Amino acid sequence: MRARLFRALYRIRRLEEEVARVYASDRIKSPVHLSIGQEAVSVGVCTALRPDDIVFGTYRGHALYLAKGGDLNAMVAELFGKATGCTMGKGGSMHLIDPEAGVMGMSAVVGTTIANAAGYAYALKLRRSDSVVVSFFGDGATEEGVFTETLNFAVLKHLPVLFVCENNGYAIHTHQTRRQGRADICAKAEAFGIPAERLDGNDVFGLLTRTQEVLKSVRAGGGPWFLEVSTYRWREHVGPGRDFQLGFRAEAECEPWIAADPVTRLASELSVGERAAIEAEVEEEIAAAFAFAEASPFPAPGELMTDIFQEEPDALAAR
Amino acid sequence: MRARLFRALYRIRRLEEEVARVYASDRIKSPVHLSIGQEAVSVGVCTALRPDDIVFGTYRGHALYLAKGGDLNAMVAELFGKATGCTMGKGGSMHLIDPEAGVMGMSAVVGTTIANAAGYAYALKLRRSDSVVVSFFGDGATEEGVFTETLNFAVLKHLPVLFVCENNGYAIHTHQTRRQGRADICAKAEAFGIPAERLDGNDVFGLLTRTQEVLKSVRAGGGPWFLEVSTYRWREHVGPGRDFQLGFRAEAECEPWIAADPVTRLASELSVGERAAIEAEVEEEIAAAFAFAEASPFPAPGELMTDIFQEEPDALAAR
Amino acid sequence: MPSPLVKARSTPVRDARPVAERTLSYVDAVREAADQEMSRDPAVLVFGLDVDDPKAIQGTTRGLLEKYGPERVFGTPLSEDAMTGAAIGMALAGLRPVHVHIRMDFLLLAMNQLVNVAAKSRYMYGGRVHVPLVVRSMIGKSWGQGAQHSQGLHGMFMHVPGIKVVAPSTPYDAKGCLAAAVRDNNPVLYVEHRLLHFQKGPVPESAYTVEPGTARITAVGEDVTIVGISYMQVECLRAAKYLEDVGIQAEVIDPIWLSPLDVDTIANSVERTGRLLVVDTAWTNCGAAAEIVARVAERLQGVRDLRLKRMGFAPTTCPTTPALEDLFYPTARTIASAARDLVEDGPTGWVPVERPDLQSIEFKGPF
Amino acid sequence: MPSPLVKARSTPVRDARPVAERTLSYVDAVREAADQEMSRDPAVLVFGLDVDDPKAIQGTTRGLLEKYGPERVFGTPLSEDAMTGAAIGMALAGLRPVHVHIRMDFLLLAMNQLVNVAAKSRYMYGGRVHVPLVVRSMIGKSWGQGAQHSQGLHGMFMHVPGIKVVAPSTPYDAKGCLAAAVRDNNPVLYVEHRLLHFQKGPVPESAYTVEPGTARITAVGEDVTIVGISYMQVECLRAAKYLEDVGIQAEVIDPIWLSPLDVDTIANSVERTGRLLVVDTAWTNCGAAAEIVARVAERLQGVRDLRLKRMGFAPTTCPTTPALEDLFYPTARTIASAARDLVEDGPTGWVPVERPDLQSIEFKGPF
Ligand SMILES: Cc1ncc(C[n+]2csc(CCOP(=O)(O)OP(=O)(O)O)c2C)c(N)n1
Ligand SMILES: Cc1ncc(C[n+]2csc(CCOP(=O)(O)OP(=O)(O)O)c2C)c(N)n1
Ligand SMILES: [Mg+2]
Ligand SMILES: [Mg+2]
Repeated sequence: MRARLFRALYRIRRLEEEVARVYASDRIKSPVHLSIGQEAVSVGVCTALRPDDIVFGTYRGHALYLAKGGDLNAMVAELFGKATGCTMGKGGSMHLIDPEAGVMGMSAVVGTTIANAAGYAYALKLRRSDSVVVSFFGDGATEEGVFTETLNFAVLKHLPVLFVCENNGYAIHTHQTRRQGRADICAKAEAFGIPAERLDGNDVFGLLTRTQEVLKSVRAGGGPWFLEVSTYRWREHVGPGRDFQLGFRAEAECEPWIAADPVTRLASELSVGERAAIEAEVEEEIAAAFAFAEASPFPAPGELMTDIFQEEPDALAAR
Repeated sequence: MRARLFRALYRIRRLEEEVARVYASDRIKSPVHLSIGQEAVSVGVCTALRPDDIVFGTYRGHALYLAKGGDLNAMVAELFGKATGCTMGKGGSMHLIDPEAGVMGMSAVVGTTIANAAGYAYALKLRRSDSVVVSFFGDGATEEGVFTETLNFAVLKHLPVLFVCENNGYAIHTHQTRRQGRADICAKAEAFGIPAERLDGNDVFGLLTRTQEVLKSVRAGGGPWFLEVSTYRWREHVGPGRDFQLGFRAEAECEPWIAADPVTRLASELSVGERAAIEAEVEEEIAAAFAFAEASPFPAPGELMTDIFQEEPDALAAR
Repeated sequence: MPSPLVKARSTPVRDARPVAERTLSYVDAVREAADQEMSRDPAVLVFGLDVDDPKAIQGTTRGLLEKYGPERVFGTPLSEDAMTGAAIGMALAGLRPVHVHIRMDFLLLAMNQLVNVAAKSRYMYGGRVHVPLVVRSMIGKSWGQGAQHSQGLHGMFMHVPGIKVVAPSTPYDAKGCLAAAVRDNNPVLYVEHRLLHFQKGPVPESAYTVEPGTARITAVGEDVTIVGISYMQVECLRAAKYLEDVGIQAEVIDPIWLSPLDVDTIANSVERTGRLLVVDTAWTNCGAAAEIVARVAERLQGVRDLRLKRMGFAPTTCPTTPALEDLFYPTARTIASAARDLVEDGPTGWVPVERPDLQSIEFKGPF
Repeated sequence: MPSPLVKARSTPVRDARPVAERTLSYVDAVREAADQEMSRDPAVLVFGLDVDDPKAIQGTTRGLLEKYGPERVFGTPLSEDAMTGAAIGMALAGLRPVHVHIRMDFLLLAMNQLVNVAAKSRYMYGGRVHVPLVVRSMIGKSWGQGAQHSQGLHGMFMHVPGIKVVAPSTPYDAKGCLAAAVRDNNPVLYVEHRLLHFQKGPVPESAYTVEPGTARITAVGEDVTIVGISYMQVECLRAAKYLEDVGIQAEVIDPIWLSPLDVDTIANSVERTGRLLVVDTAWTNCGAAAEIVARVAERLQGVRDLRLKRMGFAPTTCPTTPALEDLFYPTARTIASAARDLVEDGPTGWVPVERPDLQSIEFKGPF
């Protein structure tokens, strides 16, 4: 398991570092919201999931997409705007999807997928499936009305949904305490009738174990559950760089998070050989994905007017 | 105080009974959402207010409008669609307003005035006023996202606003427990950081006293406060009649509320003479208001296109 | 429907509805479509505020709860935003949700999910998902509905690619369009009108669909083309009778589906008549009426000199008092008057005297 | 701006802007207007997500916090619905809130308060209140903004009586219109465009207003009237240069205020040119372009035979890949091409070769 978790974490970290590196070349003509520093949340939770479980995320979704098994080539190609991208170049970094892997979408409008996740869970329940849905969102999203509206609906209908709030302390450049009169997100979930607990977003094992336990209840029809996971964003809100120079947060605030980085920690716990093998594999996979993306064609102009509706689109759109 | 409260309660009760009676004649061409049975909430709270305090309410706003001192003639004329109505016949029963009395509006869209109230409170705070705003809304309104969004903002900015949830157990024909996964509205307010308590909506003295106490803190800059007041609607959701025959609630559910009716209770606690004097006065006032409404003209056709914008309206609208 | 005075014409009338023996109200037609679709396809479910309450959305959802159970027919909390988002999630999971709103005004709380998510998902996910969602919503009218319970907002949705809009005006179309909307793999806004709920008309018993793509010519004429949207179709047909009295043959068209819109039928008619009056139950500014006038003007430029006019809500907020509310809406008589002015190419001052058989149905409260 | 080749004309150009020495960016013009209005009137306050953060909404709110303090300049929680409702409450209490949204797409979360409350309050309360609210919002473009960060939704607001809409395209108008909006006693939607933020132009130092009611003729010509909305005004002026190269004199008009709209200026121009091309940075269906075409067609019926065309977003969702995104928007070259086709009354197949001096400014990320 240690090796598996390291592999998953390292793969996301390196992928995003490559994205950041390539970014300067302007070949990724798309905003990127990196998860660097937050990977363990997606990896810890998703490692507890079955392939037929479903996740919904946010524009900061690279880690989630990969942790849930989304296709790497299709993701990098998407960032490059290529026809082989997971949305054919139409959605970009903020709208990754891989239905085969159970990644059912991400939104650039904060909060929206929380409700979509609950609706998906309703469908699972109606079909007597024992799959579950996990809804990932940030601390900022909990300020949107859709958050509490959805909590209420999920409890009312005992939906098989796990809410995971990735609390990185900030919405863009504004600290949680400057946005929330009471900065206790678990208390809010509990008030709506959902069992809620706060976990350490660097403790990937703890996240995995607790998710496994909690999902037993959710899968068995015990209704929704809520995890608030403390984590930290190392890079700027959007883009490849750092943002400490802006002055809204001190670099010192980040240091303990870097010190507790699970990627480094797990690396040090593996044998040198095991680690090297994984790293080499991952590097190769990533290099291949970038090569695949580079080599892929852009979508043909005609694609502008396809997939608007599910039927002959040109005819319809032309009306 | 007893006499004052009785007078306020009796006046609203009788006014609405008259509205119900006249309704069959179709002279009130407007939906009416009667407060009969719920008057004590408005009266208890508003009796604790100063004239320069502000209230916002809902389409079920007759009681609030009158309890806060809204003009009776202008209200009845409004229901009759007359030019002398409080909105010139443009808003009808669901949009009563009386800025001079601090009644700053009501909405037919559930939940909307909660946020408007908080904004008004922000303005008071900015101006260093010690007036307060009271926001009245139903149990159903707490399910709208605007509710928690507003609670958060009110706490964050320490706003001088008192939230009063008139919990009559139903939204139209649906019981609270069928709409709320956890039917504890106070818990939700508390989770957002607002002190909250549940009060008996038939105990008009209790409401008055508690509001007075609570407002001391709110006026002094202590931030928002929340009261959930249990009450019961005797009549149908909209219209003059009863709705027990629909089968969604038993008449027996209403009986204890009628038995504890503060209008009857207070009446019995007054001397016969005092009571008779008040009743006569009120009856006269109401009769006069209906006569005023009947005698008033309808707005002139040209009024259709005035007051869209604050400036020469026809010119603008015509563009 | 075609008047006996109508002039001979070669173009065939598109109206090819099967003649049905049975007469049904609009309400029952909606209810029957929902029933038939739910029984045909277990993925269909109906929910929204109060769909399962004793009034059953004017009866349009009556009996569904008993027949299909509370998992497929349920009332919701007052949470339009999240419930719309949930509906989208259901649709992504392969269900076919029908989300019901008793007033179109409340859609303003659901715009983010409808416009930012439902309409865009298929495209922005590169065709890998689809959102077979139906949103039923009703336009209120008369009897003091007022500012916030009277809006026709279909124009806002016509503005947005990726969502279809339909506004059937007859029981026949109400049933067929709802079935078509439910079977459509794309989000569809289904617009009802409170006054149409009272309409009665022939409705076949078996299931059928009325698909996008074909407007219906509901009265044949050569003098002026009148397009009536939703409830205004009823008023336009009445207007056509008033016009007959003064020898004007109006061609009346019901677009039925507003997005995608069948411009061909309208433009072909206007090419013959040279005159177009579009009457909507909504504001005209940037509305369906603007779009139809613009399309026809674009289409027929250089082909024929046109006379054009739009009617709709007065460009103001809807007042409650009947003294003003009556002036807020077009009526058969004001429509007839405007149509005649188009035909005579200038203001005639003519407004027909009200005929008792052509009076508007009055809605009586409470709601 | 007027080309030396322009034909003599009698109607005076409406452009009577005072010549200002100072050049300012659009960003600084917006910032200066806010600053001057806040200093003039203590009732003015500016808030919205991130207005007080280090990036200060591209700099448009820079320095305001320091100068006016956190009570009058503040960032908000992520709660567009309630914050809009709160803004209305502030306005009802006599403040003059300016509520800022970094993307217009997010207004879809605030539609209920904007349309059901802000736009209607004055009327439905019989004129007893007014709502002096300004909503600033930005249209994103290019560089993969994508489906949910690129919408121009001003058409939805133009549909609704009771709210004004303004979309200034120059630094001069950005400043004057924001001042006018702040002083207006009615709700105003103020539309910015991310690409306009980079524009520079003359801006007087002292405060002034650019009021509704007068569109601006930004290039004079006799052959075709081109109306360019918001950022498309820039592309239209470039198109006019391409057209000059082939001897076509385009009259370019910037409506500035979209609601209320100055149809007179546009219709008068079209009456001369006989040709109208409306270019919007939004979808055309039921949008500002539909409205302008419909108004002009109505206005000039029987007066003059017209050639009409609308351009705007392709009728689809905005894709992120540059391969498709480039096709989604009108450009100077496609506008010129369409204008020429109107003038020559048929497809010429002409698209000008790109001139380096007329290239679009490219936006470089991150956002
Ligand atoms: C509804 C909405 N409002 C505002 C924005 C602009 N915005 C983009 S990301 C963001 C911050 C979100 O913070 P959080 O939910 O904590 O997620 P994080 O970025 O920290 O992962 C904001 C305000 C948006 N995208 N959507
Ligand atoms: C946003 C919105 N959704 C739905 C409705 C329809 N509706 C009108 S009143 C009502 C029930 C409101 O219940 P509650 O808040 O408890 O107030 P009460 O009527 O009990 O006083 C509903 C659902 C509405 N007016 N507004
Ligand atoms: Mg965050
Ligand atoms: Mg209630």
